[in-house]
This record gives sequence, C-alpha cells and structure tokens, in this order.
Amino acid sequence: MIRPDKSLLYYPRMPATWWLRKWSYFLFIVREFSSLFIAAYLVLFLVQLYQLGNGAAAYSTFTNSLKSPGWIVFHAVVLVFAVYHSVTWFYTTSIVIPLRIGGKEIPRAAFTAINIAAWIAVSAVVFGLYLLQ
Amino acid sequence: MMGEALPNKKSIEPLWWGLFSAGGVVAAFLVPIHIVLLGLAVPLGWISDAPDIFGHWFVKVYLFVFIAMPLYHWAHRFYFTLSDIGLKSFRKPISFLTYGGAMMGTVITAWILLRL
Amino acid sequence: MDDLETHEHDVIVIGAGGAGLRAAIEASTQGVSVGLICKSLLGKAHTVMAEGGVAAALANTDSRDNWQVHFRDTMRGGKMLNNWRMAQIHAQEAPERVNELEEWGALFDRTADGRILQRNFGGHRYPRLAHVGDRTGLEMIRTLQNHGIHQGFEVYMECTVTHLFKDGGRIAGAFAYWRDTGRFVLFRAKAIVLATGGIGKAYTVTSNSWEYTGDGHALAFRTGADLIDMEFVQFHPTGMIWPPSVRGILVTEGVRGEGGVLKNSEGERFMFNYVPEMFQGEYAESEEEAQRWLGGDKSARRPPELLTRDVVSRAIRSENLAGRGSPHGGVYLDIASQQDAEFIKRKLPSMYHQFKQLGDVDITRQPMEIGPTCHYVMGGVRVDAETAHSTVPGLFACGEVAGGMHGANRLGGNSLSDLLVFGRRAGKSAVEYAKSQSSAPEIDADEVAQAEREDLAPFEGRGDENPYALLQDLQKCMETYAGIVRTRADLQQGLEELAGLQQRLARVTVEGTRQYNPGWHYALDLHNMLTVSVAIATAALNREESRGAHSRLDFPDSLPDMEKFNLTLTYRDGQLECRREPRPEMPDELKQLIEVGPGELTADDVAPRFERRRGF
Amino acid sequence: MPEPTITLNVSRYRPPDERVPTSQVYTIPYRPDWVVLDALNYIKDQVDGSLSFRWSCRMGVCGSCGMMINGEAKLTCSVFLRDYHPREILVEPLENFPVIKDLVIDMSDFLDKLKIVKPWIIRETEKPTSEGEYLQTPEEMDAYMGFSACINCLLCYAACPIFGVETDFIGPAALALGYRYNQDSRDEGSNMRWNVINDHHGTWQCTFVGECSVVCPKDVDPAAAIQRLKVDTAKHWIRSVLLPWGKRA
Repeated sequence: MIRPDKSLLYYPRMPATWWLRKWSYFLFIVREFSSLFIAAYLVLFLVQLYQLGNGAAAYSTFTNSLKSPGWIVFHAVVLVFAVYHSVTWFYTTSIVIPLRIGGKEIPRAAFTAINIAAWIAVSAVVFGLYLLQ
Repeated sequence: MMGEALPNKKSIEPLWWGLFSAGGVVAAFLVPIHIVLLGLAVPLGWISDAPDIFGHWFVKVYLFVFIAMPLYHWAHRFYFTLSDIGLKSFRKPISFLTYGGAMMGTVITAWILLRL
Repeated sequence: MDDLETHEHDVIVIGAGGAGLRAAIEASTQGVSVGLICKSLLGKAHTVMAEGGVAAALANTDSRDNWQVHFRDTMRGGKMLNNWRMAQIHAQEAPERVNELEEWGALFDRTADGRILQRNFGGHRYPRLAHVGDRTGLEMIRTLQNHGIHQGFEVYMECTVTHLFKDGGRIAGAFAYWRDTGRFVLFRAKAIVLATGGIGKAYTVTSNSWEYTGDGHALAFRTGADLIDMEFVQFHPTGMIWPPSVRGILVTEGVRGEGGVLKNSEGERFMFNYVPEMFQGEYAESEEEAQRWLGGDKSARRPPELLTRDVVSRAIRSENLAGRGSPHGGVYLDIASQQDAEFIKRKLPSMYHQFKQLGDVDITRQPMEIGPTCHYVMGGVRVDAETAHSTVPGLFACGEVAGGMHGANRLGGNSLSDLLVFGRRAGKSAVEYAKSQSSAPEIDADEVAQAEREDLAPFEGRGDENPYALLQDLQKCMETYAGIVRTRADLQQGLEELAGLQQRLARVTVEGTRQYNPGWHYALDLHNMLTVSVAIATAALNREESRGAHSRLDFPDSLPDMEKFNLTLTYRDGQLECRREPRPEMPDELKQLIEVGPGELTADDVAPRFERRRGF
Repeated sequence: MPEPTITLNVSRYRPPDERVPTSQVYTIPYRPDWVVLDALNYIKDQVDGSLSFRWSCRMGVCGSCGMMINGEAKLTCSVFLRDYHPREILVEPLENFPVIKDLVIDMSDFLDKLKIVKPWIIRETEKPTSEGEYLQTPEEMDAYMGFSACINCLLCYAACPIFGVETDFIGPAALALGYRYNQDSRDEGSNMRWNVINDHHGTWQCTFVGECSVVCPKDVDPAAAIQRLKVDTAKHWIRSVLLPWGKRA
C-alpha cells in the first residue's frame, strides 16, 4: 500500500483515563477490577485457614475479628463485585461458547439464564453441605 | 507494524488464558456463596462456624482449586488491565508481580492446606 | 518534471471496483509489474453496492439453463445491438468466473445439496443469478480485494487520474493527484486498463455514488479512443423516492425476483399491460399464472414485473402520466402481500434494513414507493471483444466503462459477470500487449507541464463559479433533456446548455489548499462529466428511433434499419465526430439461438454438465 | 416562524498550517429526514467547500463514512439529525486513527492487517475451476455467514480502547475475518493462520471490552469471533504441547 506522506498526519493520543469516557468502558474496568477484590477475599480466606492451622485459639481470635463492622463492610463490598463477576462471566460465556440446540444457536440471554440457574443450584449445594457438614 | 510472517514462537499465552478461564468459572460459581457463608453469615451469627469441615481431604482438594484458580484469573486480568490503562511500558515487572504472584499463591495455598 | 513523484509499471489499472481488481489480479499472475490506481478507498468502489447477484448459466436451480439461453436473453435484452461476440464470450465464460470466485472464498447462498443457489431476475429466462442475500456486490468485491492483496500488485489509493499520455500513437502513462496531499504523481506504463465504472453522477436522481463521474470515458475519449452506444443510459425502475434525501438509492431487482409485484395507485398490477411485442408469449398473461410461477410451477411463465429494466421504467413513467402514480411520482413495489415476513428478511435483509432505517417503511408489511433512477451506462469505450483493447494501442477497457457488451439495455446481474469475464480478459491482454512492446514509451515533459497547469487552474481565481452549483446545473440539464425520454428539441436545448456550462467551467474557482479539497476534486471531475454528457446527448440526438433504454418521443418505434449499426463517437482536433458503425454480421448458429424458442436449446447442452457433476 | 436550524460542531484539521485539530461550528437548516451525512454534504456544498470527509454509497454498505458522532462511532449515512435535534451534534474523525485532514483518517495500516490473517481459502490441494464449485450446505454456510458481512468501516477499531492503547493490535475486523475463514467448511488453512492469531498482538491482546460488536453496523460480532478464536487457539496449543509429534503445519 503506497501512502504519500505520513509527516502531515495528526496522531491522536489515548489518555490513560479513557475508561471514564463511556459508561460501557467504565463497566468494563469494574468487571476487570472485580478480579482484584475476589483475589483479596481469597487471600483473607487463606489467612483464616492459616490461623486454623495454628490452633483453635489463633483461629477463634481471627474469626472474632471478622465480626468487626470493617470486615463486614469489606465482605459486603467484595460480594457485590463477586456477583458482578458471576453475572458478566455467565453472559460472556454465552458469547464465547455458543450453545447449539438442533443446529441453531440458542439466544444468549437464554444461555445466560441457564448458567445463572446452575450457579444458584451450585450455591445451594455448597450452602447445604456446609450446614450439614 | 508487524510484517507478513510472524516468528513461529511458542507463545505461552494460551496457557495463561486457559488458567484465567478456569479461574473465572470457579470464581463465578463459588466465590459469592463462600462470601455469604464465611464472610457474612458466620461472623454475623446467622449460622454457626464449622471449621472441622476443612480437615477432610476432599475439602482440601476443593479448597485448593477454589483458591488457586481464581488467583490466575486475577493475575491475567490485572496484568492486562494495567497495561490497558497506560502502564504498558512496565509490562515485564507487572507480569512478574501478577503471574508470579499467582504461582506463589498456589504454593502457599498448598502449604497451608497441607498443614491443616 | 524532475521533482515529480514517478512510478513505473508494465501495466496500470485505473479503477479498483470488480473489473479493475479482476484485471489487476489477472495481470499480476502473469508475472509483470502491476499498479492499481483508485480514487476512493480500496474495497469501497461502486461494485460494493450491487445487490441482486451475478448472472451465470450454472444451471443449478433450473437445469434447462445453459450459455446459449443466457446469450439469447442478453441479446434480446440489449435489443440486438450488443456486440454479439462479447455477449457470446460473456455467456460462455461467466460460469467459470463465478466458480473461480467461489473458489477464492466468495460466499453464496446454497441449494440444499450444497451448490450455488440462483435467483430470478428481469429478462433472464431461468433463475440465473448467483447471490448472497442482497449483498452480492459486497461479497464479490471483498473476495477480489482479499484475493488481490496477496498478489503483489501495488495499490495507489485515493489517487485520481486526470490525464493519459501517448508516445506517438501508443499509450505511455497517466498523470494523477493524491487526494490527501493534492500532490501530483506520474505513472509510466506500457499498457493501461481503464476500469473506472460509469457516469451516473451526471444525473440528479441516481443510484450511483460520487465516484461515478465518467473519468474513464472522458480519459479514453480525449486520448483518441472511440466511444460507442453512448445514447443508452439505463434507468433502473426501482429506486427509492421518498424521503427526498434517499432519492435514487437502489432497490434491488431481487425484490421482484423473489416475488415482489408492481402496483399503481389503483392497486392494479399494471405490468400485464406493457409486455412488448418482442417478449409476447414469454410472460404470464394473468395474475393467476404469475402466482403459479411463484409457487414453483415450471409450466407457468414468469410475471411481467420481470421484464427488462427499460420496459419497466417506461411503464412506470406511463402510469404516472396517466395519473395512476404514487404521491411522490413513482409506483408501489409490494412484496409483503406475496411472501411472508421471515422469507423477506432472510432473502432481502439489506432491503429490509434500508427501508426500515432510511424510509421508516416495514417492507414485510407495507409496499415500497419506488421510481426510476439513473443506474448504468451501456455505452463506453469501444473495445475488441476478445482482448478488451480500445482503438488506442495499449489502452484497454473493461466493466462499465467499456461499451458494446450490453447493447441498448443491460440485464440485471450481467454487469457483475461482465466485469469478471472482461476484467480477466483485459488484464490478460494488457500483459500480452505490454510484453510485445520492445521499448518503454516516452512521456513528453511539455505535456506533463500542461497537464499540471490545467489541473491547477481552478486555484487561480479566474471567476466566481462554484463547482457545486455547476454540478447541480449539469445534473439538472441531463435529467431534463437527456433523461428517460428524449426529443430532438430537448436534446438540442440540452447541448446548448452544456456548451454554456463548458464556458462556466473555465471560470470555476475553488477555495482552500490542495490537501483533500473536495471542491477542487469536483472541479476536475466536472471536465469529465461534461465531456461524457455531451457525448450522451449527441449520440441520443443521432439515434432517431426508440430502442432499449433510449426512448425518443418523436420517434417512438424501433426501426429495423437502425439495428444494423452502432453510433460511434470520436474526438478529433477538438471536434466531436459521430458516425454510424456497421455491426458485424452474426454467424448463423448464433442467429438461430436468438430466433428459436429457449425450450429447444436445452437437451444436448445440459447433459454434459450433469455428467461432470456426478464425477465431482 | 423562523426556519428550524441545527448546529454541528465539526472537528477540523488542516495541515501544514494547523498541526492539531480545532473545531468549527456550522448552523444549518434542520431537516428531520436528513442523516448526518446529508448535513455534512450541505455544509460542503453550500457553506464551506473546504470541509473534507469520506462517503460513497449513502446506504450503509461501502463503509466509508464512519465518524464519531457525539463520541460514538457511527456510519453518518445511517444516523438521523432528528435523533439529536435540537441538541448540537459533535462530529469528529474516527477515534484511534491518524487524521489526514478534517474528518478523513488514514486507514492504510488496517489494509496491511487484513493481509496477515490470510483472508482467502487455503486448500491442501487446489481444484481446477472447471470442476465446478466446492459443495457447501446451507448449514455449513450459516456457520460463518454472519462473520462475512464486514464492510471495513473501522467503527470497531474506533470503539476499541485496546487498539487505542496499542495500535499494533491486529484488531476486531481483521481477526473476525480470520475467524470467518477458519469457520468456512471449504477452507483447510486454519493452521496457516494460527501464528498470527496466537500472536501477542493477535487474539491475546483482546480483553473483551465488547464495544466492537456493539458499534458494528452489520452485526458481525467481532468480539465473539475473537473469543472463539481464543478457545480454538488454546485447544490447538494444548494439542501442540501434549502431542508435539502430531501433524502440524
């Protein structure tokens, strides 16, 4: 491809704050950052397991501290991000791996709904198993 | 601009992406209920704590997957997010922090679970 | 001239629509250096807007089809004025060109057993148009573009050619400007292929885009090549007419091919009243028969909505003159009453969206309001049928800019096959010609300097004429005096006004710099449009009969004597010369094909195709 | 009653005198049935003949007239003034591309990218044309038909922030084209495209913002194509790592 003159072109620069320009971009960044909150939660949970390994006393000191309003708020916030992750994940999965029934792709919303139903079922099972232990 | 023929290098990105995907699935299905159970319900006293459950070996295997996989999910997303928002010149150190962090997290998780 | 950017190729192709791309692909596979120059972006040329399909007698949908019937339909559609050899080559080679395109990756709608599906179109005896929905042109140009980009020819994009140079009698090169910088560039070449498309922008209501300013016609003409059949400008019967901003935009003939019917304001299917003598007995005579045909009954004849474009356009005009037109001067095209919504959306997705989006009309429920729109020029550079060589040594032409193939009227779908068949031939013979030239032609420095002066003239502030105003006046003049119907008085008046416009053009002044300056580009395009407009009006004045797309109110009949020649225009010493070029005699076996009924052609010719299929 | 008007705030860039874009305001008669392209043509024909922009078909198929309309990538032949009136309309060149003049962008880099995904049918053995077409059932065609409707309008590149950050990214339209050929039952060349698709600037650069598919005027869905390429590439990678002795191109 022959182009005559590149020297007169104006090259726009993308500002680092591009994700503030559009609501959809912002939601994208929120989705990506949800992974950070989830990871933070998992690290906290790891600490809990570590304390469990240190004995009953250490463990109960730690679990008692989780009752403080700060940690409750932390968990609530992480939960919001985690749920956001789940919902967006199920929707994107419907795009990445199209579900075909009888040769036809089923609507993405329907596939997302199926995924969400499965998610609720899995959560119920985990909840139930924990209660039954 | 890249030329017509790209080097036939064995990119490792499919591996990271595979781990990221697996982690995303685990996180999507399991993290919310765990937060509800252990982060809210138990501390708020709605249900009683049951630490003994963590001692079963199959729960340990479950927890290993539950914790380690989403760490790769985080690593992959965070690495790209930071470069998307303008830190692409620091790609190398960021990749050490993220993917390296996830790998270290995997080892630590295994160690913590084994000493339970 | 020393500091002028210069490129050298064996073959230069001007125009990157279907014909130009096909020519460049062919030329570059022959191992010579090829340059492809286009004035808009690669892949955006007018071919992209073709909708209905590409005509080729593949005989996939109806086994009775073969090249002989296609040839016959083309000749009869062209009112026998076609260059018969071109029509023959076209009909014979089109299937292979379509298959080749398919092999390069083009997507086509398919029959249940996996072959290319074909649809009905006006003037084609059998379903013959290979298509993909109603975006066949897009698929074609994309396939050619994608195939072409790894062929190794050089593409000069957004680069407009304004002059051709000769060395002695033979072609030597081209002078152009880059649209983005306004700088000039010189191309040296042994052979040049013109593939610049048509002239539709000379009319107010047109389906054509801004590129269609008759550049190739005018370049060839000024270089001394003959133009042929310029009186024949096709008005497509179905263009959008409302709202005003979309006036002229094409509504594919595929709508009628898929069952759409034309109705006047009284709800009558008026086309039954307009079957010309030539086609008597080939079209359904009642709505009942037309319905049976639509239902797939092979004994029923096709509905009269599928008559050739010239016939339908004139019928629409007559209905309006008789007071039975639609509110905005057209008629109604109705597919909603013929097919269900699902079918329409699947077969005509672009039309559905186009009307929904631009016209606020749901074509699955409401009729479309449509009217004739300037669509195609049958006339063009006179070329040799086998080689696409013009009368200037080294200058070739293919696609819409070439004349002869379609005679007095083109059948829908034949342009896409035309540009494949003759694009390839032009590329091939340009290479042969270039290889036969022992010495590289020289370009005279004075001529280059003169070309530069002429192109820069609009910046010199010679007057206060605005190029846009001039363009609008030109379009209005052509629409009024050289439109769907003509008279001697109108054409004479038109020529007089064109002479006035010519003088105003010398006073055109543009503002701004040379960088991407649309005003300047228009000012230069206007030269070509005026040249072509004068050619059209002159030829139209000289053909004193009505035939195909050329309709004279003062000579309403087709005259057998006038079938014996084409009108040829030559530019000599600043004067336009119009003469009658006798048509070469057609061999008897081809004559027979045209005279006998189509049913008698099939048996022998179809059999070998099916033998081959089974082997595949 | 005065004639209703509408205001267009149009980005201008006129090198070599101006080296950064400025904006110019035009107030013109308002016509509800006009699209933005009609308004720009009105300005060019009646108000300011030096305003540069690309357009061609007026019917949403050539893909020349893409611009940013109030910050959204749109084909200007398909957005109506009535959707904005009486508000002002901000018209800018497509984002993420170098600007040549006013609303005209340089897209030559994109054409190079198209080439590297090898958008043509690759066969292990070629078949002569005289044997007729490759057979392909309507179902096989449906598998890729939606991904073949691209008109190269570049709206997806303008909407992709990843391309904005890293212009070496092969990008939505070109990758979708590669996917289209991989999905084509007539094609046997997906191994030949693997390198490009598996490159860091190929699919892996995409973080699935998804805006490309939102702005696509032809519903091509490049976002889906790229994610599916990731799945295919990951499978291919696993095969090549676990079965390195297996057949590979």
